[in-house]
Amino acid sequence: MSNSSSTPLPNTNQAYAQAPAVTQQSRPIRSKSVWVGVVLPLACAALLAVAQPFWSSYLSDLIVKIMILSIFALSLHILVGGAGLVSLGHAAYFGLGAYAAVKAAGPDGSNFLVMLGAAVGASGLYALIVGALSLRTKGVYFIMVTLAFAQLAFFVVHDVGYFGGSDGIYLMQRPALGALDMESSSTQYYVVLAALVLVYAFIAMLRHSRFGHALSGIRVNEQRMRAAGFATYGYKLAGFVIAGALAGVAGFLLASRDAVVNPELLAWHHSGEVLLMLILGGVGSLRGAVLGTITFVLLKEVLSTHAIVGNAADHWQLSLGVAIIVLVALLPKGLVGINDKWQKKAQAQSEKAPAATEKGEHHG
Amino acid sequence: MLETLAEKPGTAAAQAMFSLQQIHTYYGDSHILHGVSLALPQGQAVGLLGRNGMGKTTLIRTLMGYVPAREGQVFADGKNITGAAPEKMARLGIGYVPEGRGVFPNLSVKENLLMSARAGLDGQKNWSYERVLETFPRLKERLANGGNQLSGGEQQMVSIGRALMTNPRLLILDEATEGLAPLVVAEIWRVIAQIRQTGISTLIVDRDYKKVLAHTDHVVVMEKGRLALQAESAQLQAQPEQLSALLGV
Amino acid sequence: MADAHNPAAKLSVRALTRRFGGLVAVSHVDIDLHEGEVHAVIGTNGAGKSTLINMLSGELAASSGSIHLEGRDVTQMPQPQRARAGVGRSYQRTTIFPEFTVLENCRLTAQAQARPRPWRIWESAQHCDASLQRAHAALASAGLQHQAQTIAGSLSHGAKRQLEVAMCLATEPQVLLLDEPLAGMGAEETERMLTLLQQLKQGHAVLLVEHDMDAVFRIADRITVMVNGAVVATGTPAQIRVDPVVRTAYLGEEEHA
Amino acid sequence: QDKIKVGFMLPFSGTYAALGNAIENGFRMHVTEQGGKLGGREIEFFKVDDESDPAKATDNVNRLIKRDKVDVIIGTVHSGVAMAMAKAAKESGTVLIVPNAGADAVTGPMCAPNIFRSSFSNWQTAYPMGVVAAKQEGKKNAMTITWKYAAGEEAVNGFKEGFEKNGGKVSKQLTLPFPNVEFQALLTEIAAAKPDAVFSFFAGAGAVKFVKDYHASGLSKTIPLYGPGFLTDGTLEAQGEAAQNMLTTLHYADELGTPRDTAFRTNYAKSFKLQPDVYAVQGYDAAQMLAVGLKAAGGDIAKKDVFRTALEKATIPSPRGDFTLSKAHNPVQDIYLRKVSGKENKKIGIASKALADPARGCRM
Amino acid sequence: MDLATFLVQCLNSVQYGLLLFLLASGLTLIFGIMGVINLAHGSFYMIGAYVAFSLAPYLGQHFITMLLVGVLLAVALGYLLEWAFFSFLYERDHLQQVLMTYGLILVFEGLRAILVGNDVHGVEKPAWLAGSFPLMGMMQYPWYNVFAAVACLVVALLMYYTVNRTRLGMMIRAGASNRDMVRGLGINIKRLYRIVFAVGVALAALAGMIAAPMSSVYPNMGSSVLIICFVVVVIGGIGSITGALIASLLVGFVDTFGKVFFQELSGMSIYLLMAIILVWRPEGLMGKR
Ligand SMILES: Nc1ncnc2c1ncn2[C@@H]1O[C@H](COP(=O)(O)OP(=O)(O)OP(=O)(O)O)[C@@H](O)[C@H]1O
Ligand SMILES: Nc1ncnc2c1ncn2[C@@H]1O[C@H](COP(=O)(O)OP(=O)(O)OP(=O)(O)O)[C@@H](O)[C@H]1O
Ligand SMILES: [Mg+2]
Ligand SMILES: [Mg+2]
Repeated sequence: MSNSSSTPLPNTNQAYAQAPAVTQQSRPIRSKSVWVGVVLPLACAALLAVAQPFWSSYLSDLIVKIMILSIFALSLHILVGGAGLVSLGHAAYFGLGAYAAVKAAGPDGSNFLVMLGAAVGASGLYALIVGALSLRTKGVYFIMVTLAFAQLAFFVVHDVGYFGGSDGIYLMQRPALGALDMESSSTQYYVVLAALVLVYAFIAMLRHSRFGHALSGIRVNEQRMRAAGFATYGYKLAGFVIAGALAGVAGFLLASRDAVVNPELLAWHHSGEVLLMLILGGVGSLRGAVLGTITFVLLKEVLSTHAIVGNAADHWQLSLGVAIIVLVALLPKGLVGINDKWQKKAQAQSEKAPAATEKGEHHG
Repeated sequence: MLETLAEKPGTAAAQAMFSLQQIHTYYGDSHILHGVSLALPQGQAVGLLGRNGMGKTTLIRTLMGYVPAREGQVFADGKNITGAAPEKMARLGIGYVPEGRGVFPNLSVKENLLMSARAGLDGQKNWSYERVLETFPRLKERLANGGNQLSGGEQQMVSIGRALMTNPRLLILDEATEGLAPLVVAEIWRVIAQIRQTGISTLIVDRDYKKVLAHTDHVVVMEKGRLALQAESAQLQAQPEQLSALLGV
Repeated sequence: MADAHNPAAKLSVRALTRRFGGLVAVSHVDIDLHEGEVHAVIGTNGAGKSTLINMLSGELAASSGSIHLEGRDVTQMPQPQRARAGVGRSYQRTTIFPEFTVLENCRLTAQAQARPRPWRIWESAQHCDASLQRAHAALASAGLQHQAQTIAGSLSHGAKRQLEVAMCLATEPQVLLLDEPLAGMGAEETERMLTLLQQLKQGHAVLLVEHDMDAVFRIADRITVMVNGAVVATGTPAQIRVDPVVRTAYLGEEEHA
Repeated sequence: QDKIKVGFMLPFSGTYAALGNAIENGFRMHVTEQGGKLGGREIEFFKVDDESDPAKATDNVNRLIKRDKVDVIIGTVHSGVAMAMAKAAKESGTVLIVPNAGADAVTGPMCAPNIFRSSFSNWQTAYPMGVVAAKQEGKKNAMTITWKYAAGEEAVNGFKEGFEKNGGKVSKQLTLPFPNVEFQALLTEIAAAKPDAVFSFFAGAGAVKFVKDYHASGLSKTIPLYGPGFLTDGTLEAQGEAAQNMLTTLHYADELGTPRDTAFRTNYAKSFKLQPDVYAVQGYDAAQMLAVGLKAAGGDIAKKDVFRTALEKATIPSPRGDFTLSKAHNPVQDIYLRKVSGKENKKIGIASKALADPARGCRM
Repeated sequence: MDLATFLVQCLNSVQYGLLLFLLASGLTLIFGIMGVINLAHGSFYMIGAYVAFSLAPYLGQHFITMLLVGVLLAVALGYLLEWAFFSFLYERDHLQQVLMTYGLILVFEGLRAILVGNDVHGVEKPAWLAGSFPLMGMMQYPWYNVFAAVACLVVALLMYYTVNRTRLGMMIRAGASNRDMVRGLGINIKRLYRIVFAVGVALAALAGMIAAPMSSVYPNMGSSVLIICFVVVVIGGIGSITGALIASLLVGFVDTFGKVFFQELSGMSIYLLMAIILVWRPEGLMGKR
């Protein structure tokens, strides 16, 4: 039996938890209504698709960035929200994906599929190796081992000449597949949007599958899962590899958007940042991951824009920090928590005044 | 006889060491305790019986201040202390042995015991480290084991010993004999009797109602968050039919 | 004691030993669990009963000795595999999924055994009939069907203990290793559990660790008594009741005779 | 006529924030001196904090290019960021003036008609030190020490080229990972190897600590420490005693004594209550370069060719002394030999006259 | 490498290791024992250094007094911070602490830029520690480094004693595993933790003050320190002070000799060390199994 108490993260071993078990962090498995789970995300995606021609190129660019980071955050969500495995090295898979894509590209005419394949393959493979080793550990130790392996990858990319050193390498030609040419920014937009929709759908499906439920079980109480007959190591490793490979997809998209990669992509503070986005959104749901990403990116964007906040933009760090602290203080369950609160309130109201059933449909 | 336990403030109940008045407790939206009143007078042993899920633990947790009562008051020595935090309650002389023991896994047995050592409210130090070990000789052999390296029964002993180390005037035992071997259970009842003799009050929750009746002055039976029956233990021992209906035995 | 494993037994254990540093928690224990029998293991606190169960279920590695399941050596088999081979256990300390509903707790453990394989990720877990059926059946046996949709963490202590057993039942094991299933249960639930055990022993081998002597003597077909890691006596309830060693070491001079 | 939009993409937070501020100050000072106009056009400023993070460089530069639609970008300090900026600038055609980042590649393989540099190349500041060390100081055997990253390696290679061409020999090249500042182990190596001289490239806090540690270890008594000027620029207050009498080479020095420089320094000190440094000069000159180009193009920055040819032909009257631009758009400038005296880097001679970067790999 | 050089390198390793322990000691308290994931630890270190820089003009020659004043200020700051930002977080998901401390880092950096600017500063060593003693040929070793190492050992001993031998230490550790139970035993856990947190902050600040004359005082100086502190605490085994001390020395050796022998990839040496140790012993060197 491991000692859960001295490892503050995550709270997997319930053996000694006899304090009130239902706390604010509890996340029962429950099926969301079709409305919130399926229709809303699809509607958002459709809206994004239709609106593209009206965005300015800057906005379109910003949205592409948010979407790529969302894919990145979603991939991490498989681990953090799904299996309770907090990885502080996820940027490594993102960065390796980007590097692999660039390395797989020919000097002229880069094949979209080859690059994508290389990205997924490289990050998936590295995730397999890292996962196999790091899943022996738990809690904070797991966090730190994933960090250690990410740092290893960082230094390899940074110090080995083949990867172009600290200044990184360029992609001479953005990937293309027939008419699908990533040189065009609207193609970029739609490709990334499609990828986001697919990844979101895939992870949602994963969560509702027996595999996903097994991961949740492992998150809550791995000991019991093993006693019931789940080879938990295999489940976790599979989750780890999937998460790594999807991060590779995000990395590939980033590389084909920026056409330049550098070691900083793998840096630990990017692993930290994506984790923060997740926590900000609330680790309980996929919407949280996307919501957190949007909020984080927009907050920073807004707070550092002179046109909006004037000279306060010079001190965007300060204001972003304050904003984060306020959000943490007010939102114990992250941003999705607001939505839940509203829903509850609306429910309570509709219960009190049964006549006003129409009003019940409040969504954040 | 019922009146001795649940009275209006200002009368005997207010004089009691600890008392609860018309307590309503909720977990989130679910209403668990419905207007419970209970007095724990000095030097008395009170038994709390009831089937699973009737609110015994909740009542104790409310008294201890872990769960706030939404309505009602808590008194200590006649003073209204509603809303006092657990540490305050403990300082007022309650030794708490929770359901499920709550042994600190990362502390050794010795540390588990020593960490709570303290003189009682009136300065008495009846319970010392040595005396606890004498009471539970099994622990002597396990002093260096971490709390998570103990058998279930050993943990129970640590939990009781730790509560005694605070030299309480009221000892709350929530299923303290759960998981203990018969010999040890007998020993614990013996200790309880001994404690009772030294004038420490006890509030005992235990599934062995016969033993509870034998070791208490009063018994309170809970049903769905209400007090269904209050009586003197001796009387119930003589006429157990009332109990059988409530406990399903 | 014989060194050979008993081929007729569902689970047969020989010379099983476990050390924690200098402490021998379980020392050369031989036990045979037969189908149709409730085999109780009683003993002082810290005698090594839970450690024994931990080794039988594969949670702890044995320091030495061997375990055979239906004639097969499973001493080295990892816990999950052993569970799927039919060894189910419950925990002395409640080990549930407090965040999930009671039903989901059982469904999840049932899923470990259910066929179509988990990589069919397009299938919804909540509609997995095979595991749902088992879960409902287990809840009914344990008397929790009314609380199927309650969040497990908000159950009372006694109900959690019921759930603990239900989760073990949901995996439909051949061999049941129950670590103090009656602890914390009220009189009624105890009664139900005993009836359930009576039924279960048809077709199952049951190992019951329990301190409730009334229950043990009522239901056990065979009793093993452990003290300080070693078996001091094995026999029928009648034999154990009068065994002088057992009386002094464990039962005490109470009215169990 | 609209204002000319100038976008600063500089580090305003983090380790290099002081440099970013100095560059901005220098630039603004020149604009103010010209009455708020360059080439007859009013100037409007935009700012983006690049955080010295290359992974965010593409997004940050796109904020200026796509959101603010700037005509000119001024940036940045960090080489990796500058490389990503160069890529984006090349693609969008926006004029980029690099006011610091010395990556050889910016005016090497990455050179482009719309990319200019007002500062230096890493090679350029180190090569003369090699020449001086071998010829003037008569050193035969040197060791180098730097962080393992592109800028450090380029500088060290520049030194080596100059040193070995003139009869010296670099016996060992020590590196340590960026931004590690535990030098003790490598200082011990130096003490054991006993070279005639040590050349090192560090900047900012690393430079402070290295110079201090070198001094504290007693090595400075017997083995002189050389470096490009960054080793002692803007850090003398913090280095104090330890830096005294050190020789460095750079395209600028405190108190050059020319009327132009004196005027610059007084004006700067008056405007910002700060002593100017080389970064301020580079910012100032970036503004001068922009002015020259704009003037030739009649204020119309869209006339890219005019703008470019004007700059290629111009002589910039910099506080550091006149300089011209090479084919690859890097300054052709005098490199001074400087000696630390008190809190100043005093010019004691010219290490190399009108030195041009070899611009290896530039095809334009 | 000859023997003399080797010995000096060993000395370097030990000295760096001890300094690391000093840096990590505060984190061992706040993170290792209290269980709060504190990313802002590096910021406290930075604050310490800036405090030293600000106090130096007044107290520069009364170095010990300066340290004391700084520590007191830091305790006050820590006490306040815990009250304002952490007291309500214990009941929540641990991940929320990560977010909170990240916010604090940004705030501290922002305030630092406004209050003291972005320049690199130096702090003079006190005169009585400014000298050095000779070592291996032309090399010298500063007395100040010896002072820092001794300070570290003192802190290590004090901490070890307090946490492992006193009742206060037992309460702190108990609180990390089950707050509610500790309260039920009559211990005011809120106040206790506020004090422990404050002491942790003070230790970080003390490390910053002691390090300031050796390195320098500069923006973001905390962030590079942060990770290595976590590495030390985790390699040692969370909650173990002895472990942290051993881990510090180990990291000191690996870093030093990594730089000497494997220059090309020395950046990854300590991470490789951490990966190997944790794969070998998943709970750290001295972690409880
Ligand atoms: N944390 C909680 N959240 C919500 N409901 C709870 C929580 N804890 C207990 N309950 C509910 O409160 C009721 C009373 O529980 P309590 O634990 O007080 O019962 P009990 O009498 O102590 O039972 P037992 O004998 O099983 O320990 C039960 O119905 C239980 O489901
Ligand atoms: N991880 C461990 N490390 C060291 N000692 C342990 C460990 N786990 C258990 N022990 C010791 O082994 C002995 C047997 O423990 P076990 O839990 O098997 O007892 P048990 O018979 O189940 O007792 P109970 O009836 O009280 O539950 C105990 O003395 C206990 O202290
Ligand atoms: Mg209870
Ligand atoms: Mg047991």
